Amino acid sequence: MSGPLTRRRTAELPEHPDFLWRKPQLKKSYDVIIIGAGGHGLATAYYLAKNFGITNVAVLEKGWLAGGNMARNTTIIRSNYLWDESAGIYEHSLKLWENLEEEVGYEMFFSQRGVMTLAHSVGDVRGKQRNFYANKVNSIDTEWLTPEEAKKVAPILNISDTIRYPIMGATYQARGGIAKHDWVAWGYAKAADDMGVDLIQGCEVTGIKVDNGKVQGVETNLGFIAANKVALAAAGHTSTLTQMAGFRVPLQSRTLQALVSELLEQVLDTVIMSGAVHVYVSQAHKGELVMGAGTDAFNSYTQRGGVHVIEHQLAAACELFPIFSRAHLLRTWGGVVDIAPDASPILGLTPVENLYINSGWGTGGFKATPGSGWVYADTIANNAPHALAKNYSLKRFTTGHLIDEHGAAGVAH
Amino acid sequence: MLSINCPWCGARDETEFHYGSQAHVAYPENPETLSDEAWAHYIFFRDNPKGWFQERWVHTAGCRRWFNVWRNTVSHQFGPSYKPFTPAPARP
Amino acid sequence: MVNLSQFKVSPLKGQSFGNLETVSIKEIAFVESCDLRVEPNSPVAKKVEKVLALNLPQLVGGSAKGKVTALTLGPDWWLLVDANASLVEEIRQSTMGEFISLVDVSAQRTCLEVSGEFAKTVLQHAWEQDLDEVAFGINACSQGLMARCPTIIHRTDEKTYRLYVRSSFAEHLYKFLVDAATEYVK
Amino acid sequence: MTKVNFEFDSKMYSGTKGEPLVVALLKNGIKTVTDSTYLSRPRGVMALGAEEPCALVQIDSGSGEPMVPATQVELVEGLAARGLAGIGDLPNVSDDARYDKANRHVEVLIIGSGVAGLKAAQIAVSKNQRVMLIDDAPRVGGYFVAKNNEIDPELLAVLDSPNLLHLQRTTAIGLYDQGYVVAIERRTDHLSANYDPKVARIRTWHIRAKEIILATGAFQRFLVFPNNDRPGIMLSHAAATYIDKYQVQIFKKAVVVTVDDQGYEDALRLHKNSIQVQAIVDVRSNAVGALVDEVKKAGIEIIFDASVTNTQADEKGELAQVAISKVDLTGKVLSAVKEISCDLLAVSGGWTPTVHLATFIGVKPKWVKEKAAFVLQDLPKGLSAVGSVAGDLGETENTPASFFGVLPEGELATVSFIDLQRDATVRDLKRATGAGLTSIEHIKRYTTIGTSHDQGKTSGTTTIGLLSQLISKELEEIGTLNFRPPYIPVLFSALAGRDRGELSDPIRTTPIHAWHLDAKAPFEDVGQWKRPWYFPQNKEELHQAVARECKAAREGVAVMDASTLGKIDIQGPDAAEFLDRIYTNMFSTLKINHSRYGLMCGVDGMVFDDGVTTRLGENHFLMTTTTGGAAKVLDWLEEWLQTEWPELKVYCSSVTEHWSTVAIVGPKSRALMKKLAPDLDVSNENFGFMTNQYAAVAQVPARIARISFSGELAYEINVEGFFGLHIWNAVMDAGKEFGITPYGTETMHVLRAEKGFVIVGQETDGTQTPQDLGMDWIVSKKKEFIGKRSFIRSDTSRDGRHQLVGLLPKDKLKLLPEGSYLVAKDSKQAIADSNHIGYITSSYHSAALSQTFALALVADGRNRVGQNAIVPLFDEQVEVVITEPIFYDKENTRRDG
Repeated sequence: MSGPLTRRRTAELPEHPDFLWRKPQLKKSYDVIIIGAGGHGLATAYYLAKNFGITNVAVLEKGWLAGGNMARNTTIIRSNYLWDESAGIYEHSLKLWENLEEEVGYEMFFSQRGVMTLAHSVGDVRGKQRNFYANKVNSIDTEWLTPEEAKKVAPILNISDTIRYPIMGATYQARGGIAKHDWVAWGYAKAADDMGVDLIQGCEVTGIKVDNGKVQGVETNLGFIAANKVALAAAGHTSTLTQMAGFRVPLQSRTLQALVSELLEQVLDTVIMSGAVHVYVSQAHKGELVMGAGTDAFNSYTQRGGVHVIEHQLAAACELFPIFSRAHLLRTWGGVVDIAPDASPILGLTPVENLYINSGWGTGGFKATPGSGWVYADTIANNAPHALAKNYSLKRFTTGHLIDEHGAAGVAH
Repeated sequence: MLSINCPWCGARDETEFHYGSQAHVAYPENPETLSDEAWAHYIFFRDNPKGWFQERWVHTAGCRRWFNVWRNTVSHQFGPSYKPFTPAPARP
Repeated sequence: MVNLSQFKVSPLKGQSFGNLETVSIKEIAFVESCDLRVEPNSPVAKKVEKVLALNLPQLVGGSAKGKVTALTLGPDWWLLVDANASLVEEIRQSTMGEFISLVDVSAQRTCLEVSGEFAKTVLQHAWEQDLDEVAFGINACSQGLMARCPTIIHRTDEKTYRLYVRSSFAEHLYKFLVDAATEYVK
Repeated sequence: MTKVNFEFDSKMYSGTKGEPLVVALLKNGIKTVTDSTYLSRPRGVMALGAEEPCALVQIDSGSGEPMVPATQVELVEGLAARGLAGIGDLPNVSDDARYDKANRHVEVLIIGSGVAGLKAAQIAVSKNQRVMLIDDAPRVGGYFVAKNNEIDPELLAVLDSPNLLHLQRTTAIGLYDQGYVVAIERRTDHLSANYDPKVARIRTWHIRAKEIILATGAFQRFLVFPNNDRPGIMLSHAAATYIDKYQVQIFKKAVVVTVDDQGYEDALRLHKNSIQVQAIVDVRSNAVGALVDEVKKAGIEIIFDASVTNTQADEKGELAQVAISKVDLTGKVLSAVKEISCDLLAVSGGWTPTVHLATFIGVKPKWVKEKAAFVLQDLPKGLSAVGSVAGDLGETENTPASFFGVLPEGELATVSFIDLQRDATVRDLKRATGAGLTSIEHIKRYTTIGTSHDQGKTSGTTTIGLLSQLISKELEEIGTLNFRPPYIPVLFSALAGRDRGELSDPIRTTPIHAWHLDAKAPFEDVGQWKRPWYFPQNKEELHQAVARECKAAREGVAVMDASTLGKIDIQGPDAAEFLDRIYTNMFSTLKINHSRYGLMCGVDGMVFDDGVTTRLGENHFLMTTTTGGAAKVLDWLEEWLQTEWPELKVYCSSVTEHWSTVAIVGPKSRALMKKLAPDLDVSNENFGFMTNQYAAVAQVPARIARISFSGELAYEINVEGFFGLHIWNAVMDAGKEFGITPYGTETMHVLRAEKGFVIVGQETDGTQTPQDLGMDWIVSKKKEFIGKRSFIRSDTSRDGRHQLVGLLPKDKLKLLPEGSYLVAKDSKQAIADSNHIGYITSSYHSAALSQTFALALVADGRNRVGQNAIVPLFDEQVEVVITEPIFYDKENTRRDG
């Protein structure tokens, strides 16, 4: 196994650029309207402009730019998913991450500090081993660590075999890591704006106009905007939008919670996930512990979740990392994610011509940002699903060809 | 931590319940006669509204009964709970 | 007849902790109990009530005492505490062929008795539901999760609560309650 | 007044027990508590309570705790603390103090025991309802007491009400839906520097209230101007309290800068304590009234239309002088007035009502200009506010100004602090707006304002206000205060509570567990159950023990504790019909006292659980489920009964723990069974496979079932849970002469895999149909059952799906890793194409086969039987042959003995 990766520890972040984006004049019509200026929407706009020269694009955002899940996630990046389809798109994404800062020209704190996923029982080991071998055959970097090796990567791990759910092994993806969410969104936004994409904040879509099965544009609080093509990129709110266009999607919106501690001296150089005891944690650049909790079990658009989920998670964290027992919980929050029955995304065409869907990323949306944007832009530009998205169609729910990522893959973060 | 009103036991913590998604989705009468699309809609497609929603919960750790309830997915406010196969109360 | 009790071992082996002046936690081993499922108010329910010499309380959370103590766990579900085999057989005989379910669950749960001045206080460390007099008077019962263990609680007098916990969870619940009681036991 | 010794920054000091650490530090002449996080500027105490943005300390005594505001620490003997520059230091030893949780239901919860809270409590208590009153501070009274007032004893008497639970040092950290509040009670730190191992140090209260009354008060705001962060600059109310109430005597000369009448009140308190108040600098144009008159009478100069616009420090970096200029309300500096040397600058920037808890559930506070404050309005049912949080900020004769500071250019902007913890300044704010940002959320993220340990308590309103000054927009257009729980930082261990160590999650055990412990068996976690994994003898490794255990089961007799299997008692006239609908195969044809293996699917047609179900009577069945699936299967059965088929007369009851099951397995099990139950006819003729008999076993009544999960002759002895250990011991005793061998889950897995029996959750992952598992034989064509429709979907019915097969490595000793993948042939090319054909679900050494073997799910597997394939392990390539998924005793000759 390789050792822990070089970290960049800066309590103080470098400064954002002096200029980020224009406040553009809204046009009457666009070639492409993207609904949702989150990470995926912004990345899609960027790749439409960059890869296809399509710049007559508006990204409509009902609130403030990247203020949805992009502002709320735990920023874990990895590609070690179980199924070939997932491996394909997440690995494509990871490869894009690896050059993204340079390409976009914006610091994003992309840090390949490794992602370790713990296994806590014989069955858990079996599942994680399958994941490990699946990654191997898909040429995705992965290592299998014994508990002792895991402790070398993260010395604060409790690998005692007397704890309630002892650590029995771990997978480790050295190329995995974290990035800084706001910086990623702003990087894409600035780059898209530079190429002429209009970023329209405070613009809420209230209707999608469809004539003869073909999309014509969107109704908004700022009036009707015509468009040749409309692309949905509004995680959590997708089903509300598809309803406007007259079709249903098998998505449920759930609250996914996360939390941070106060700033702490560096104790953890890697990302650690444990599905079995519901912990995933990294220590961000400034020093705070960033942890994700589970999704609440019921539909919600409130961006607030149950405190019992947080308590359960902190209890598990104290078990795995005794040193965390004195850390302070500083802030908790929730994001609204949409989840498909197989915990995999829905990306591609829809029953409405020239209307496209990108949704259902559940808890995996952040890490997919570049890959999803790339593939989605391609799908929109060519009006045909990109090769990496062909199995992510809505049709799979009819044929039964599901891509079930919540079974053996364990926690889907 | 929601407090959910079980029609039999009264208000209890969310942790005593399991969620059952949209209410009033009946098992199709003759599944064999359904198209694949219609069957897929029965298995996988559920409403996901912003606002008031008729949904199912089961009081797993208590009386183990399924029931329906109005809940607002934007405010977490609850409307009335009601027993299965009883007429649904009006939207709050 | 073989005396079968010599072969029995209870989940907590009769352990106890604390004292009656502050709080005491002890296992009451081998309480005979039976799950009764029957349509309330039905003719067959009446037959059961006759055998038991009590009216089955209809409201979930109620209890009644006759030849057994009946705890109402659901709208058609009672736990009959102290239901010995011959009594259960008597119900069975009198309801033969009817829609009723009688299931011996004596070993399914074990009984812990928590009593004393701080009994309620200690239990509220583990039990979310309201145990105050206004909500949970003497003879009230309820089913829920106590320290994440499936548990039925029955208040038998002013300062005494009986817990019926799934046997496989008994040791966890006992340890949890002992830990919670530590600062109250003088 | 008890004198105590404490340590600060490695030096010993003394102070008065119970006083805030900041007071003790000030009294010892320590104005600089720490350095700032990024710029290393000296910082002292600014505020009075939880809102303190500067004076952070790390506690090294007792349990130890990083990053606590020194305003919140009560002095005790032996306290050890050090100044902390905003980055906490986690002690690398586990925190052994106790933490617990308590639940409480009340009709009324009042948060805040200031005068408003006490009055609310008085009303609530008089209605004879259950009331709870909690407050953050050590003592009641809030700001009223901080101002050195005495509370009316009649009001205080409310605290003795029997229907009131009153807790100080208890902070509401979260307010959630349906009247739910989580509060943290600090119970021991104020008693001793060392923790009492018996007493819970922090108690987390989970409170359900029908009505919640917020009486949380308000914070005073500071003002922004160059060098506004020096030790010696304090909120006026804090300064007055430390000096007037706590008698801190280290300050001599003060200046007060104010936007409201509070500054005048506090100036008079300083004056009363012999501080020379040299000026009140008031940003307003005029102020009149009794307070102003009194100030004038005291000879204090008032400078209107002005603010402090810079400060100078002494050699220690502490305040030495302030510069005063005329300013306008947009923060523009007009002309210099004068400079005054002083060691205290008391700042009164207006009040911020403590609205946090209400915003947690989505309430949007509204800016009220006449009060210069965000105030709670439109509260949901069950939530109300009293006192200053409701905007009752006291009657003042002059309206406060909506002024938040000066907005200098250049170098001065870089030392005009908005968020003191983050060292975020006016320069940062201006850069943000210059970059095109208009949303307050973007500005916070661009500047990091509001993200430090105080979560914007002091900087929130100020940022919105300064932005309003900067871009000349009304405050309400810019945004409102929006906070997230918890209200104050909370220890992880406090929220973990008692769920740590061995109590972190319930451990489920069988009645035989004690024996397994004595035998030193390693355990396998299956859900919450602890199951013996194997029973090592003489320091055997897993595979050695398993080989021995398997051999015993195949050649002699072995025994296993099968008590964890889920068991559901199913009764009613429609029980058989019900099972026909649930299982893919038929149960209505099952004879009484016979057992049948069944498979159930979800509506999607994928295998969901399996087990053996026994017909105990015409209308009575006993279903077994997988160990991990018991709860979800019972849920599943009841869901269908209650929500789809209410016409079916069936009751289900969980009896998992009621029955303890001991399985005896192997050719010698019949002899052992005979010995254990002398009255039982154990012959195959009278006790056939998949039938049940009742008999006394070791004198205890039992149901014995001829069920085999190993292919061997086997009996499962089912007894009431109480008898489980007795039966196990009896089996071990009686089995001695047959060489009885206990075995665990691993051996069970090997034995079943040799026979090709699947384990749901191992051979399946939620994407297998019964047909995929080669179990077409169990899928009834005659009847409808759950999931049947899904089998004819295009993907589910297509050829070439992954199907269960066996694998035999060419190298008979090579154990294939479970989870590894197969490729058809040329593995390099196959890998390059990502062209795997399947993966291994189970893999074992087989004592019976004298070689290793595996089960796998392989695309079009059944048509590949007989073909070779490769398992690429990257350092080697293992050749295997694909076989039928059954390796041992294909003809089932062994199960009858």
